[in-house]
Amino acid sequence: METMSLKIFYSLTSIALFGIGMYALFAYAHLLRKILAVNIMFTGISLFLVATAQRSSDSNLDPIPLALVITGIVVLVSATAFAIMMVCKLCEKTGMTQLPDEDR
Amino acid sequence: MDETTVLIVWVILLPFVGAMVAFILGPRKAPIVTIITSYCIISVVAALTWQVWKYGPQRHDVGGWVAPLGIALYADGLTVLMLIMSIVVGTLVSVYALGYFTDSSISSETGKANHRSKSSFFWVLWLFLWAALNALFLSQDIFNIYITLELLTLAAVALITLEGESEAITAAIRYLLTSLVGAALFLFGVAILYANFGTLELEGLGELVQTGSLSVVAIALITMGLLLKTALFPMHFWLPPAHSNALTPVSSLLSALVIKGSFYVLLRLWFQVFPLEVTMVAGHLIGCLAAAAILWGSLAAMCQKRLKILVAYSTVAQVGYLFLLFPLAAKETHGLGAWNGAIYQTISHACAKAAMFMVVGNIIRAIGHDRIKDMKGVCQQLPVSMFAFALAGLTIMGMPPSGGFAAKWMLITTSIQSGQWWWAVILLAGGLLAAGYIFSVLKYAFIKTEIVNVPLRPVPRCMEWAPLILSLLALLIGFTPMPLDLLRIGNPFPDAVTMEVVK
Amino acid sequence: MEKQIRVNQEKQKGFKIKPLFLALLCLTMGVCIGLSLQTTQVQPVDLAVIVQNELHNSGVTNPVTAVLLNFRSYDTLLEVGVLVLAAFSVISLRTVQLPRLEPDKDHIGSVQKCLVLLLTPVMIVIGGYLLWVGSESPGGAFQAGSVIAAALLLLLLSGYQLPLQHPKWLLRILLTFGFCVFLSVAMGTVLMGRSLIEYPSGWSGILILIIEATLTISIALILVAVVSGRVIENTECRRQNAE
Amino acid sequence: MNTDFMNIVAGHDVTWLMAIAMPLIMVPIVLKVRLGSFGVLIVPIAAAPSFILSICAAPGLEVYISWLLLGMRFGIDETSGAFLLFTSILWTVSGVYARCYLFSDKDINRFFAFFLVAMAGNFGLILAQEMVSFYLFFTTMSFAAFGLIIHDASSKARRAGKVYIALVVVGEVLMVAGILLIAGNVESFAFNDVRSGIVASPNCNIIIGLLFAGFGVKAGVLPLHIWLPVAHPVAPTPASAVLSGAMIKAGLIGWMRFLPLGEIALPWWGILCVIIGLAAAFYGVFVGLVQRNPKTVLAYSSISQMGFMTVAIGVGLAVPDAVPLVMTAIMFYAIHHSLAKGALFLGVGVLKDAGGTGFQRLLLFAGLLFPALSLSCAPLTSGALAKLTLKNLLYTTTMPWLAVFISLASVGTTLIMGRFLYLMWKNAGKTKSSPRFGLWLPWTLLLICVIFVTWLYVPDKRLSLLMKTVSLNALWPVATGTFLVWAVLQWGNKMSVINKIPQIPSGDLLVFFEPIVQRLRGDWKTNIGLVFSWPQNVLAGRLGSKGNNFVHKEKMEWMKRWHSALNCFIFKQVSTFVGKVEMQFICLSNAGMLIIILVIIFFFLLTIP
Amino acid sequence: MNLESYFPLLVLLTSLLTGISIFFLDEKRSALRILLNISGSAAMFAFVIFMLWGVFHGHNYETRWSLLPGINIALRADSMAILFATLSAFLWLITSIYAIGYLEITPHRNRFFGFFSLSVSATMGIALANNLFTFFIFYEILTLTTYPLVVHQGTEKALRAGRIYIMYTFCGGAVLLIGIVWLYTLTGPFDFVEGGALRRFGEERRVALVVIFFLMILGVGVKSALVPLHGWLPTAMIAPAPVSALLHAVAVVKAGAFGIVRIVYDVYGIRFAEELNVLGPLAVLASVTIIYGSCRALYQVNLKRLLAFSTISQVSYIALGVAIVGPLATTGGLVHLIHQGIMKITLFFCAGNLSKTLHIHDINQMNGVAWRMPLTMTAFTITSLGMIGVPPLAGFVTKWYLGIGAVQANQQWVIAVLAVSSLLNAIYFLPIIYVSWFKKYEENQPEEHISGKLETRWTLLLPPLITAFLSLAAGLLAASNLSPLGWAKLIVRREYLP
Repeated sequence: METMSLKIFYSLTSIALFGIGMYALFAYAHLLRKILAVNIMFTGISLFLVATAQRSSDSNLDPIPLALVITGIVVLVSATAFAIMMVCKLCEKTGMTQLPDEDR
Repeated sequence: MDETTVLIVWVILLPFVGAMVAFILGPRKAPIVTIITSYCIISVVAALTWQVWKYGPQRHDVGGWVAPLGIALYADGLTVLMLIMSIVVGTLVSVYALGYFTDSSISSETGKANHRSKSSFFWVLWLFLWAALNALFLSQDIFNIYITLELLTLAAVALITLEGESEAITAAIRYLLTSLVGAALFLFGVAILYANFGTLELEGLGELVQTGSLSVVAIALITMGLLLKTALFPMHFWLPPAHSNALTPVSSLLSALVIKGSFYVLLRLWFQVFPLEVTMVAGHLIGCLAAAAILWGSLAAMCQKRLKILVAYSTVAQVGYLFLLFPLAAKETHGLGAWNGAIYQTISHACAKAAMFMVVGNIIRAIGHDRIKDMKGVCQQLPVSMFAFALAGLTIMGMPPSGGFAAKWMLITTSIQSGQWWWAVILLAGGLLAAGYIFSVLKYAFIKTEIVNVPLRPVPRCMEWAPLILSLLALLIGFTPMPLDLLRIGNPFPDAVTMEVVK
Repeated sequence: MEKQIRVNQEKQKGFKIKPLFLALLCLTMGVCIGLSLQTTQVQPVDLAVIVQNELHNSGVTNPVTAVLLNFRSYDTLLEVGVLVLAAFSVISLRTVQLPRLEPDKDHIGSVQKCLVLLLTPVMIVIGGYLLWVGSESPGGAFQAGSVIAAALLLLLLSGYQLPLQHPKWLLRILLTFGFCVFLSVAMGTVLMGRSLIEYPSGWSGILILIIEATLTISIALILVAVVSGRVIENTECRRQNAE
Repeated sequence: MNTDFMNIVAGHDVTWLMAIAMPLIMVPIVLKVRLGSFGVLIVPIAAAPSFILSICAAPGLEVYISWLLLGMRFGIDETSGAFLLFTSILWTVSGVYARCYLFSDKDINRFFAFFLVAMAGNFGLILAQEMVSFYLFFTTMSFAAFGLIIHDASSKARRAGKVYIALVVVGEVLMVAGILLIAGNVESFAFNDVRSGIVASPNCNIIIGLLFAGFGVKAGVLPLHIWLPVAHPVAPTPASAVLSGAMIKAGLIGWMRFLPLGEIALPWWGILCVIIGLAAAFYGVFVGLVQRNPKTVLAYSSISQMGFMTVAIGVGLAVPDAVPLVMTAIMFYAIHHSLAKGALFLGVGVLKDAGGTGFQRLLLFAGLLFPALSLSCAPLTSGALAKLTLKNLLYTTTMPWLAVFISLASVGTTLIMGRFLYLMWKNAGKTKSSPRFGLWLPWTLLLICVIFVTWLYVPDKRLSLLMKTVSLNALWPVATGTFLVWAVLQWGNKMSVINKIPQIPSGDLLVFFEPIVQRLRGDWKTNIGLVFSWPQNVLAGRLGSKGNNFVHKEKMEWMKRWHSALNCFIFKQVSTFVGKVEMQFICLSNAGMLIIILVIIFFFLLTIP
Repeated sequence: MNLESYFPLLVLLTSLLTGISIFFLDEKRSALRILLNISGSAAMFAFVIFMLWGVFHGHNYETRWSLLPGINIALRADSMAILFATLSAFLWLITSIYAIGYLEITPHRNRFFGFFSLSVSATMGIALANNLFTFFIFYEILTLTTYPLVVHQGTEKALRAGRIYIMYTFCGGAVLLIGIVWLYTLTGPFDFVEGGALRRFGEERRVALVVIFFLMILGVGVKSALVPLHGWLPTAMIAPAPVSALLHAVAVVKAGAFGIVRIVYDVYGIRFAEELNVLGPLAVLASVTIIYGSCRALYQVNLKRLLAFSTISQVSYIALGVAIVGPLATTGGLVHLIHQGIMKITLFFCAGNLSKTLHIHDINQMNGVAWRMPLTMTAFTITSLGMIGVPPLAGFVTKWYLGIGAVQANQQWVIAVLAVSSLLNAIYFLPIIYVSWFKKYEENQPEEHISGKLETRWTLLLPPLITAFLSLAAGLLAASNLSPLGWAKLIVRREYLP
């Protein structure tokens, strides 16, 4: 029973993380904040996947979600790195660290 | 079943290998490598088409592991058509890019260096994009689709940044962020599906998924993610700046192929995996968004000052046509007509839109800017390009001789057959609005100018003929029933009533 | 440039209803997803058991590595592709080196200098260990690669020049080395008539190890390149920086 | 002349075709060749075939040419034989006369072209035996006559031409409507089925009304007669001779062919015709008397003479079984009137040309006096014969009171003849030289024909009929008429009342119609034009680019500017709105809100079922 | 697949290939272009005559290839198709001769002649189409190929005219598309059948069929300039003379009228249409157009606009003929298709000559013009008399048959319409003739006689004379079965068979 409640607890936190990430992405104007917000969303999803790995039938974990998490992280890393370098290029070109028409 | 299902694998591996070789050999030899790779891919896909045509859908389990554990690659009529589309548009864009990047006319040294650096990475990234597309069309595993989508988006964003200007970078960032949000939503949906049903394989999911509240949430998230990536109306904000600020060959690739990738995924999931009751209601919501897209895109296109943004907004409008498939195919019986119509529209729009962007590229190459108002003298000097633009315009408007018309005809027939006549009205209104902005450009081809010939920078021949061939292809699709028979293989409407002749 | 940044700050002062509205929306979304979670039921298809049964002929004992490099090796192939693609795109960006990353020699404190000398070999050894242990317990190419990348970055930060810059084509090959090996293995299996990346019966363990090793090196270099953006330069952008 | 020769000549259809084709063939020759001395022969050659036909073709002969314009059928019956004869005589004589009369005129070629086309039309409509070809030739004649009227291109001629062509077109349209209504429910278009077809068709009265009005325009029926007095004085003399002699009779032929005489009794139509006929007769006299120009006087006398024939037609309509008698009466009257009127017109031309010495002037006046007398039905003249047949027609159809009116009318004719002679006496040619040979020779020929031709057609006992014409009731009208003329001459001179008679402008009713038409056409341009153009212009995106009427120019300009301003104003508004909303979309924070809203809507929608 | 089945396609391709090959010529090679143009049009005319002769003897020329399941593009030369095809082929030959003369030294001739032949191939397609789908395809292609001709001069007014033209025709096309698709969903795809294809399907959905009928008539009506939809025709008069000659005499306007004929006879069938009593409103609409067109023409000053409005009223005769049930009225309608084509093209040629040689565009400049250009003005006079309906000419034959047909179908009011319209025609045509023949030419400029004795280039003079002679011959020799009237009777005999 306690693994089930643990699982739900993890899922709820992951959803909370996802929500916060979404909010931060669209609320803040600064690009780095947006990229970080995206990272938070993806960590939320990884947490959700890890939660599903917690199988009720026996003790060991289901390896598939873990593999997915690893792959997810690698993809996230490459995307974030690329985004950050683009922000640097933008800052170098125009000196602005936020999208031109963002009001805040 | 034919003995070797290895053709599918080569379709994916070849572009990757090509990319690697192109990167290692450096920018000078990259174009040649790309041409060679494209030849190989053409032959492989041709063989695959013949195989699918004779023996039906092909299936390949990667790594030898059976379905739920391993990843399966699957090719049926629709996939093959999509592959052919990406080949046709891809090779012709590559030919165009050959001319585009060997620009001898730039005199200044820095300009030359800048230009060469731009072109150096184009070929590698383009091959990666091609690989991502092929992998996407062929994959049958939902997580694998997620990765291919990511590969596709990253390649696309990288191609946009090639242009190097600040607007391009801004557009790229905006595009990357939106697609990351889309990817996040998609992944979350996948995670929920996995949590509920345990398998990632589309076939398996198809049977297991019923209308529980959890699967509903997953479907909503996945659909939202994909709509974001395909730039349907309210989520279209990233497309115009991205497609108009990129280099011309890049923007034709983006408009023609990248958009279609995520649409293809949604098509696959919608008709194979998601249960019918759910898709019925959601279909009509997407239908409304599509209608809004058609009207808003055309209206915005009419108000644009620059030609490239106009063509980009026309993409927003044309995407609307694609999504009309969902409400129309909601009813099981009439699905096939709408399905054929949407696929015809996809293919003919890909050819036409790529041709249009190339023509715009020619104009920019000739006079340096693409403001519609002072495009007077150019059109008389570039007859072949203007003719290509006109033919492509036919497909966009859905005028009779073109593939666009065949698509419109099928969509309208289905909408009237299934009693939802209002979609037919939207389609026709879209056609008329499209005529509005196409002819506002075409009239400059006929305008009388005082100065007989405006001083133009020479436009190489292959840059003029590539769009013409593409727009002729878009026209040809309207005449051959071949795509239809291909589409019948493995379509999701097995018992659909087709329009037999009622005698 | 400074003026621009100051302008951004002022705008954030005024109280806006938008974030509140936005927060509300995200909250409702979260609640909807949360509510739908109660109806989770037992997974009809239990992949974990299948993996367990197939583990013995996957060539590795750690189930995660088995899944990563054998059952779903195609995903990993694409994933490495993504990494290589990210590297290419960063290089194509040709960002000018930001001043912070290249400190001149005299500023670095002596503590940092000797610390670096002590730590780098240890980190490299740990990387190698992680690579090796991957087949039995958690570890593997990606973890090892990132540790080694950290080591290299530490060297960079403390002013040392990486010896790899001079032969231009060597860098190109090293970057894509891992991906090329993986691709060639995949092509090899296909050419031998088996399906994609289906390791020959006895060879899966060794092949996985080779792939893991090469991947670690490439991943390390890619991560360094992606992070610093300066290490890997092709001649053109160097000349452009010179102007 | 042995009959078989005549049958051979009239037998095969070439001669029929030549009758009509010959003048048409001559037209290009006339236009191109400068009319030298042999020009005199052109018209006679052109008229020869029809002249021969009229003489030697036995009545009842028909020919059907299938390949020409829906099939044409030509033939001659009793009345049309006579008509053809006097028409061809008149056309030949006037042709020769015109050759000399217009010798100095530079547009002679054009005149003769129109002359020949009109002649062809006239012969064609007499010969035609079915509706389509009749209508074809009727139209050709009318349009060609327009050329004759407008020949000397003075402003009066232009006005006359306009009035003439307007009325011709109106007549044409009425006639077409009538013909179409008949053709609807009749198989073959030949005339005998036509007459039965009219009676059978449901809208019989409409057809009769239309046809009566249509042909009435040509025949000078009262309200539609206004073109006659205006056209005649203006046209050259030979043209007006032919116009009032032969062309007016076309209307008469039309009535005889189309109206269902003898099929059924149409009392109402009969009485109407009679009344109109009588009114025309008396009205023509009254207005004719006050005219100054001799040709206008003659025109009005033609109107009154046509009145007599309309009376005959009316009687034919009312009493069907008297139709053969009516036909003969009309035939006689037509022959007599056309030749006499033609002679008078040519006479006017001759006298106007030269006064001649004392003796010649007397001779000329005798020549004029003789046709005048025959017109006023003096005894021993063809006029008397015609009136006699008309009188006993009236007696047999039990309408004696009509005979009285006829005699009164013939008194009027004598009066008008007197007026004409008086006017001729006053302003005859001043010069002493004798009239040119080319003029008076054809005139004298025509005078001879006036005497003899009518008698040709009297069936038998010519002498007894001649004697009857001398009877008292034939004589009194002429006598009273001459007495009145003499009295007025004597008494009037002293009081010089004659030239103080109030002057009615020629073409009396025209004075009322013309301004109405003018204003209508003028206004038509402005308001009706505006009404029509407004909706269509707005739809087509521009306003007021209609005719060049200056009055509305500025208003149009203002509207146009206002309209285009409105256009681009809307367009600007739309584009700014779209731009603004797009900007909202593009800025990532707002777009985000939209995405989340959509996601939530999606959830609610999906979770419902 | 013997030769006979490729014939209609061959006809279509001749003008298509000529058009495309002209595009690829370079501008200066005018001799080659003229040769191509003439040989192309002559070849097509020969093919059409051969087909005419073949159809007369009962051969069946049909090309068919399937496009979508059940929908196929079919080209068949039945008697009605040949009527329209011969007209277009012949007049294309004539107009290209005229156009060569007219556009002697103007720029962009390649583009002009290219699109010129393309639009004729589209007209051929419309003529030979054997089902509504093919008809619609060529109907829209015609719009597209004629747009460049309308905007050929490139001035602001021309572009605006083009815009209006596009607006009208595209909306018409859209409405027609909806009608066709709705019909196809109700009854499945079908081909044109002589006596009407819908007879077989009975009338289970009468209301829908009526609505579809009016949708299709509206769609086709735009091109045949029925009243509310005629706005584009006068504005499109900006185009050069050969364009307005071919477009408004033959290609575009006739396509619309031909469409109405096809819909009423070969889709619905005259009996079925009568049952649905849809023909009454059509007749009223046609009559209103006739009267309206003539009224608007009354006060026009520009000669070509006047001819445009007279086209609007004349074309509706065809619609009127079609709308009156009865073999005679149909013959009248069909034969007018040819007669109006011949007569109207002559009038436009003469207008073109006047504007080209003497730079006369308005009626009030035409005083005494007949004496300066006698041959052109004789042609003009003959044909305008024909338009009024004076007997020997072609116009009279049509009015005659329409009138009789109307009386037989006891719709007497049609005769009133015919009478009033010929009166109005007279009112606006006769003054022109009067002014040009009888008024003296005031300005005493020297007579500009260009190139020897002829008043203008022979290429400009020959076409109007030929077509004027033809309209005279069509009227005079109407009874013979070679004439258009004979052919129309043949068609009607087949239409009214059962």
